[in-house]
Amino acid sequence: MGHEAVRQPITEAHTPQTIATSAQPLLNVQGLSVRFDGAPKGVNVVDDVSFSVSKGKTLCIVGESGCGKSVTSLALMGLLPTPPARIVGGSAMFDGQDLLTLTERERADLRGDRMAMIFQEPMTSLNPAFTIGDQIAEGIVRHRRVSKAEAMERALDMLKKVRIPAPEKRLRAYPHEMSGGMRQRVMIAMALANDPQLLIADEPTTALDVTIQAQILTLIRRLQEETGTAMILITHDLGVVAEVADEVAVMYAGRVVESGPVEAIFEDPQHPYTIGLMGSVPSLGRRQGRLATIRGTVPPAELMPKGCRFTPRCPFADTRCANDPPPLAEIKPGHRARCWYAPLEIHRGAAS
Amino acid sequence: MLRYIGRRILIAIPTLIIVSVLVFALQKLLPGDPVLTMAGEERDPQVLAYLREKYRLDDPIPVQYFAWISSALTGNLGISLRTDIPVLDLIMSKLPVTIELAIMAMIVALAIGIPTGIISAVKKGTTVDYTANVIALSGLSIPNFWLGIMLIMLISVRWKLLPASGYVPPTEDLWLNIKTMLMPAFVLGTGLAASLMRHTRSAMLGVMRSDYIRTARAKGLLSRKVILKHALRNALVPIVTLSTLLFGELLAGAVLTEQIFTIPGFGKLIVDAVFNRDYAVVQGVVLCTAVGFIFMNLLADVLYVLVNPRLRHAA
Amino acid sequence: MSVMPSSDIILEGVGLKKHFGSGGLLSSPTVVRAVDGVSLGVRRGETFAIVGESGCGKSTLGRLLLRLIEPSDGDVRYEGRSILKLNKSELRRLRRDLQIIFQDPFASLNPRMNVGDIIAEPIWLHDLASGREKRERVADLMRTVGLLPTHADRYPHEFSGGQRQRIGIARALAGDPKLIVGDEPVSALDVSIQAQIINLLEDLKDRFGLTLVIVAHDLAVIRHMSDRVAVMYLGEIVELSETDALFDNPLHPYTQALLAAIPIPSPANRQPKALLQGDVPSPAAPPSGCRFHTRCPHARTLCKEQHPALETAPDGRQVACHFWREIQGAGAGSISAPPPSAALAKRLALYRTWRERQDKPVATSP
Amino acid sequence: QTLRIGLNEDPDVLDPHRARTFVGRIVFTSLCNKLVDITPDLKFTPELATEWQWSDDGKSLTFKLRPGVKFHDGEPLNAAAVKANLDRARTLPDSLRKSELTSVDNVEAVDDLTVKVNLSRPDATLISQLSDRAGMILSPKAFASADFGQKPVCSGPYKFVERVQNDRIVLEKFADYWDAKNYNFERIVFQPIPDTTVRLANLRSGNLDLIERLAPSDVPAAKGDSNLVFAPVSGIGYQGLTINTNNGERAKSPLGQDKRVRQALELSIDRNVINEVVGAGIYPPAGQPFPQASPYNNPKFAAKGRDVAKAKQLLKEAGVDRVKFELTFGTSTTTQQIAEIIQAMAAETGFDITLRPTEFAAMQKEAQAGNFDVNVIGWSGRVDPDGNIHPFVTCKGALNDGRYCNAEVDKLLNEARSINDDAKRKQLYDAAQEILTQDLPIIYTYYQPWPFVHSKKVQNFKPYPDGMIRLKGVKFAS
Amino acid sequence: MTATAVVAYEVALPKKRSRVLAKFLKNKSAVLGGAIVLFFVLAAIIGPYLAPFDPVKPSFTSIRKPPSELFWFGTDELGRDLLSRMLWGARASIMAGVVSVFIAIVLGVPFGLVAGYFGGWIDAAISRATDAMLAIPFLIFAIALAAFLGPSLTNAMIAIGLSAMPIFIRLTRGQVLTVKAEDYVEGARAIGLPDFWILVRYVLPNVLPPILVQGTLTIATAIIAEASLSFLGLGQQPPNPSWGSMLNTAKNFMDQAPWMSIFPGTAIFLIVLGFNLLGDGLRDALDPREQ
Ligand SMILES: Nc1ncnc2c1ncn2[C@@H]1O[C@H](COP(=O)(O)OP(=O)(O)OP(=O)(O)O)[C@@H](O)[C@H]1O
Ligand SMILES: Nc1ncnc2c1ncn2[C@@H]1O[C@H](COP(=O)(O)OP(=O)(O)OP(=O)(O)O)[C@@H](O)[C@H]1O
Ligand SMILES: [Mg+2]
Ligand SMILES: [Mg+2]
Ligand code: NI
Repeated sequence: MGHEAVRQPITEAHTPQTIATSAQPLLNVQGLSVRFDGAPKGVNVVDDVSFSVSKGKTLCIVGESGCGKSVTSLALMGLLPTPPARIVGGSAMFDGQDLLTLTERERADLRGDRMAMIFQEPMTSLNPAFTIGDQIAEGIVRHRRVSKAEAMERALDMLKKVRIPAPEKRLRAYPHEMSGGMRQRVMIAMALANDPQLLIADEPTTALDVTIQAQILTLIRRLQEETGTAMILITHDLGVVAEVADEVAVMYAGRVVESGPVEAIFEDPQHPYTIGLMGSVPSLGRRQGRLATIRGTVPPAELMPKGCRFTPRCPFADTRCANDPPPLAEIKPGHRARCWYAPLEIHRGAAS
Repeated sequence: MLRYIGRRILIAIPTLIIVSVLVFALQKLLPGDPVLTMAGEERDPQVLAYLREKYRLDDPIPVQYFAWISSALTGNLGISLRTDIPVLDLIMSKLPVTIELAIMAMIVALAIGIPTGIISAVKKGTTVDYTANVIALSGLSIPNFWLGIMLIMLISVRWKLLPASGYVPPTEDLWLNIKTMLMPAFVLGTGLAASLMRHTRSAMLGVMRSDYIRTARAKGLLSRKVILKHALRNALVPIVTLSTLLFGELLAGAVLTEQIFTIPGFGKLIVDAVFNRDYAVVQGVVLCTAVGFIFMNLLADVLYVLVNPRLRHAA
Repeated sequence: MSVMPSSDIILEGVGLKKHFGSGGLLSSPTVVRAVDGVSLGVRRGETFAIVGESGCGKSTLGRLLLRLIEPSDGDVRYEGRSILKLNKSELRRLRRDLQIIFQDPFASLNPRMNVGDIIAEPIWLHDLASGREKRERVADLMRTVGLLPTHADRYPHEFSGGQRQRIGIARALAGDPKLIVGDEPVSALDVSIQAQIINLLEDLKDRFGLTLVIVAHDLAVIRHMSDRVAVMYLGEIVELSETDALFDNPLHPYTQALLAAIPIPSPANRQPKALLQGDVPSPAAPPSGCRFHTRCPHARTLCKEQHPALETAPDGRQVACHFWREIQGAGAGSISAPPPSAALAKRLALYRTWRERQDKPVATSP
Repeated sequence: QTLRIGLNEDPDVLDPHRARTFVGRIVFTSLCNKLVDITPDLKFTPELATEWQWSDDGKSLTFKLRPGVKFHDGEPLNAAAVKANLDRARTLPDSLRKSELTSVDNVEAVDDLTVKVNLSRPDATLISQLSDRAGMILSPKAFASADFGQKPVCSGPYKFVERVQNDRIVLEKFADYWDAKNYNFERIVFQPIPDTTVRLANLRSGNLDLIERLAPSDVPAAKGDSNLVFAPVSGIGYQGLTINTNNGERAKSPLGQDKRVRQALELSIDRNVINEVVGAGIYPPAGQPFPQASPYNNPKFAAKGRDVAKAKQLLKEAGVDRVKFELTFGTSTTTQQIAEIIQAMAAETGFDITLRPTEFAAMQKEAQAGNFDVNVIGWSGRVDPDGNIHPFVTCKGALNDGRYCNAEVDKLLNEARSINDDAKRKQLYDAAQEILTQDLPIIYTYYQPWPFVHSKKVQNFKPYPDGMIRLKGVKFAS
Repeated sequence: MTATAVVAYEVALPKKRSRVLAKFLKNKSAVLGGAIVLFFVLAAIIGPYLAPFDPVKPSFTSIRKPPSELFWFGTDELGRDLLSRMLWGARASIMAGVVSVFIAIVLGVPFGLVAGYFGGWIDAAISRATDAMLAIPFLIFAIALAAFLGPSLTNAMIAIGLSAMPIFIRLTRGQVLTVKAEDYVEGARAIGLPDFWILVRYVLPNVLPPILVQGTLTIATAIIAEASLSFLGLGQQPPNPSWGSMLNTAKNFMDQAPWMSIFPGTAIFLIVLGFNLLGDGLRDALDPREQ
């Protein structure tokens, strides 16, 4: 069968490396900082972001809109619009290579091959002018030495894999002929076509209805289990995080404010922002009074405090917070929080 | 699709009626007396009266209009007051010239406009962008009649490279035909290139911002392919539409260029007819160009659908 | 239609239908049955929620209830009177009483009017006040929704999404309405901002005795805010019930599936789910019989053939399913909302205390 | 061998009896023979008629026709054909030649080659009329058909091949022409190119061999090009200012009512400046309607020089301080320059002129309706003096837009057109001019030249004062 | 929740009223365009006072003199100073552009508003008429109108304005259709605002920016059109100059007096370029999607 020929080299090519590195994280991002031209001095849109993902694991990045989730992932993929965006610091070790120092050509070779990405908007992320089959096969032809026909064969397999009904027909369909959920499946098929080691999914379900969202999440999770792909899932829905994450990084205004295993984050949140976030989500159980809210909004770049960026919205903040940025300190093994006063009940337990 | 075209054609009918009324009214409003123009230097009163009678110029204007429109509907567009040639024959003999000029001008415009548009979109904000912009805009801002004469002076008179003006039918001498059309096509084309360039640029910019371009890049495709395949293909939709519309305008709009290069096309025909008060010709030709324009509009819409799979498959 | 005594009903839709004839630019014209025979009654002072998947006709229903679009069929009654036959001045009066808040805070404010003018417009239009008095009212409204009156001369683009939503709310309040329809008023907002707006809406409702009709697709929000819920599927109401009853024991299989699909924000309680298969069919070509039968796990032949009517269950709930009695309980308990962990509860309490303490010295209202 | 000729505009219908344009006459010159032709010094010379004879009472004119002449369709040209032509010219409803042949009462074919034209009154202008379109003889067989105007059949040295409106008119040598040996080109192509700069450019780039009516602004360029020959000739036409003296309300102005004011205007104008600045030296000043080459030209009435003091004096006598009027002229660059110059010069003596360029078609109608103060007009000129003066200043003159009316002038001019004695006629014209130069219904400005330019290889080309292109003997240098 | 808390830090927010201006100023080519236009507008306003010579009085002693210290731009065929004529002509040419576009907008926009907003048969009637006007070639339309009205600069402006009007009707209508579907228009209806006020306060301000942009572009077209009408004798009337009419005369002297066409030609080129750049810049500055 056609796909055998395609898949053979893929596994061969990747197996030695994956085995060699499986002990360490597949991707290790340290101190990533991104600046946009014209932003006030010292205010990076992404500032000193560190996290890591291991093979077969899922890292969720959560945070408010505009906190830099997409910019972070685009920086890793090398898809940031430069200018105005500029990576000003940090490293991202992917399988022994620093993604941030690769040449444009090397990055392009990596993209869609060993790392792939799914975007938020299934409705607009597919090119309306080409058929689904063309668009999937294109990525395969780009990275594998296969003919167009073989690539189409592989594309068909992928469509089957993402459970698209009548895949033969869909291969020749145009994006507009499909619903949002179907398109998102196509996006997933496209991303996974070359068996990437790392999949970055930027809010893959935000635009979808709950029932469809559940379908897609289940699908992603199953595929991940099958292939052992590492995944970075970006979302702002804590429910989704709780369902799929192994590790969580909570971002606020361009910084990771808390990171750790998913249980730790949900059961033992340390950063005031994480706590406020949890309090803001209405419960599905019987109503329990008003929601606890985080006041105000993220300050605009020109008013960003020097210290902890959450200061203006934080009930616990004081002048120290405003002036000195707290480090991402380890509270428990693997659980870090960027707060001077974590754990709160110890530092802020008593009324001041 | 057929239904759609049918409906569009139905819509065009009232438009054409308005065009005919408008043209008729417009030239009735023109000062001057066609008969005086026709009667020549001597202005023999007997002849004046006879001509007035013959062309029913003393009838009430609505009567004149209906007389004209009803014979036009039977395919008889009348006879040129100036040369006795049936207007339909005139149209038939000028149409190929006009179409040829329009096509060549369009080729020039596309050849200049699209590449510069793409380059300046891709290099947005750089010197290349500004330069491409200024070059394309210069085509728009130099009046055609002036550029035409400049070219004739330089290329024909000084360097003797191309014939200064005139028209040779391609059936007679294809090479000469192309040589004579080169300059007028260039003059007309540069004027259109600017608008094509600008539209290409903004279409490309719009498309380059879109999510599917990011998707294409995420697949690892190289910039060249992303631009020329994914972006251009989508930017082409508005460009194709615009091109057909511009072409429609060209069919009648080449007035001054035809004048300068003495190309016997529609533009020159209409202008001469207006100045000679050759009513039948003005009416017939403008009606014909209006039909052409409307047809081009229709074609633009159809092409829009055809190059746009989203709509094509809905059909 | 409603089981409640009609004196209690402030706004009522009777057999509402809205069919959009999508002109069929290229193909033969298709009729989208956006709303197809909906009857409901909104009680005075309650929060009434409408949920459903995208495209099921929620927004259309909301607009029909306000007569922002004309129904193809059916009637809307406000305070017992049909609003479809009002004359100009009556309609204007109605426009004061019934207001709407839109989903998209970026598209729903005129970008070229300053905030003061936006909020003042209903006041000016309905001649409620002028001059100084008007300005004071505007300032009041802005304070009410948590905006600084000094920002009255700014333009919408200078505000964040949450603030714009507040502007929209202030404007809706300006005419002293009796009822506000919120068309997904918090869907576009971040969780933290969403919570602020939810609290604000609740406060305002209490303070002004408003009736709220909330269109939403986030079931958690609905559970938190609403008293009664109507679940829509493809232009029809499939279930209408008290909120708690609905969440505790959804009757209609669609409601059950909807609840099952909600991700539970508790990693400790991960569990495999019975997922609904397939996509929502197009409202232009709805399935025969029960519109849900194509995706329903309990579907039988009858479902394909016969359209179920909205029946009233003994406890007053309404449901449109042939077999609701048999599948009762199939979705019960699908939502297991575990209590927050001890650590989280503790810290949340701490957070609340500190927040209140911090706000107190400068707190004005509410 | 093809001769390419650049024309100033596209001719109208190619039927000499119905045609009106000047360029049309140029085409007819090669296409159609007429009874009589003229010489460069405006004498009549045989063409189709070998000789002609006036009766003593001046009321009949007998032509002897050239034997053996054929029309392009092979029909013989005989007395019957001539009669048919003259009858057609007089009776065709839209014949523009009627007014030229009003004096003709009937035409007789005396024998196969003799035609007798009987007049209702003596008419001195008749020969000159017959030396132009009125005397052109078309094939009677062809003019019976309705589309003669599109496919003219005559008896000239060249026959009609095709016409593409606005593009070209192609003629081909007529092998059976009676004088065929004197015509050297196989084909003649007339190309209308309205823009004079472009017309010259075509000549310079070798696309054309001969062009007519070079714009004065291009004269230096033409002269400066060593491959070209500049061949101007002073024409029989003129340019002038028609003043509304008697046509409706607009005539009731100092300028229209008081000849002193008109004289002052004339004295304000320096015709030499017009000649030099606009005319590049080919616009000789004119003070009378008869060209220098004409025997009727009287040096006594030569153009007056500019005299500001006298002009001011005349205005003072007329009791006016400043005179306002509107100067209407056709839209052409040259005319506009002249108008601007006149405006500037007249301003110094006390005239406030508003300029009003008007499109030609509109101007004609306004002129007839008396809706003007002063018009700039041009007249292409006729060989007979009558054609240059009678229609313009007699009370009922068809071209008398200003409706100038003076019984004395009418009497003199009517008499002059009815006698055949040249000396007698000259006296009458002088007498009329005596009055007209005082009354000044028309201020002549310059004689219209016919500046031809041709390439060096064209030989033996001789420009005629009537502006026609006669190709007899013209050839390419071998 | 409290008001002050929510907005505590916003008091310090800088005013961003001039965002459009700032964005515009950042756009180099737009600023260049603006500067060119400003320069010529200034020249048109104060130029006549600076003109060293009378622009209409011929001087037979200095005919077609090349640029010199006395005549910076040389003289024309009647010995008039070109610089002075250019300065006077600026007024005519810029007026021809601005006034005709003003006419086109003032007439076209209301039609477009009504057609787009009310739809139905009004829309059908206006749209068909617009199509018909568009189907008649622009220049032919302008020529016929100008010939009817009589040749003068004012009439040329009217003719150009009327001929350009259908573009604005169409553009406005299209814009209205998009704006009409916006939530905020529905919101205005929800508070009971009458159609008239919706048109004036909601629709008009939001359709105006693209129309203004189209306006600046059409100004360029109109200046060229005036030049073309001048070419046919239907524009600015002698002896008063406009760049178009100067260029038209100058083309007869291209060989002998190239300066006669170079200066007005360059001026037309620059102002058209200026307006185009300005229009592009405005579009970018007014478009929130552009950064
Ligand atoms: N091209 C750009 N130019 C300037 N600023 C940008 C650009 N792209 C993003 N930003 C800014 O960077 C910040 C982070 O954006 P990002 O898209 O990463 O947010 P996000 O966390 O993905 O938000 P969302 O949940 O809305 O997708 C935002 O404040 C945004 O305004
Ligand atoms: N003006 C309109 N013309 C044609 N079809 C329309 C129109 N408005 C809505 N529809 C169609 O009616 C159906 C219901 O639309 P509606 O906006 O009410 O859905 P909704 O439940 O609010 O969806 P969402 O959650 O996406 O807002 C959809 O299929 C939509 O395409
Ligand atoms: Mg994002
Ligand atoms: Mg909706
Ligand atoms: Ni296979």
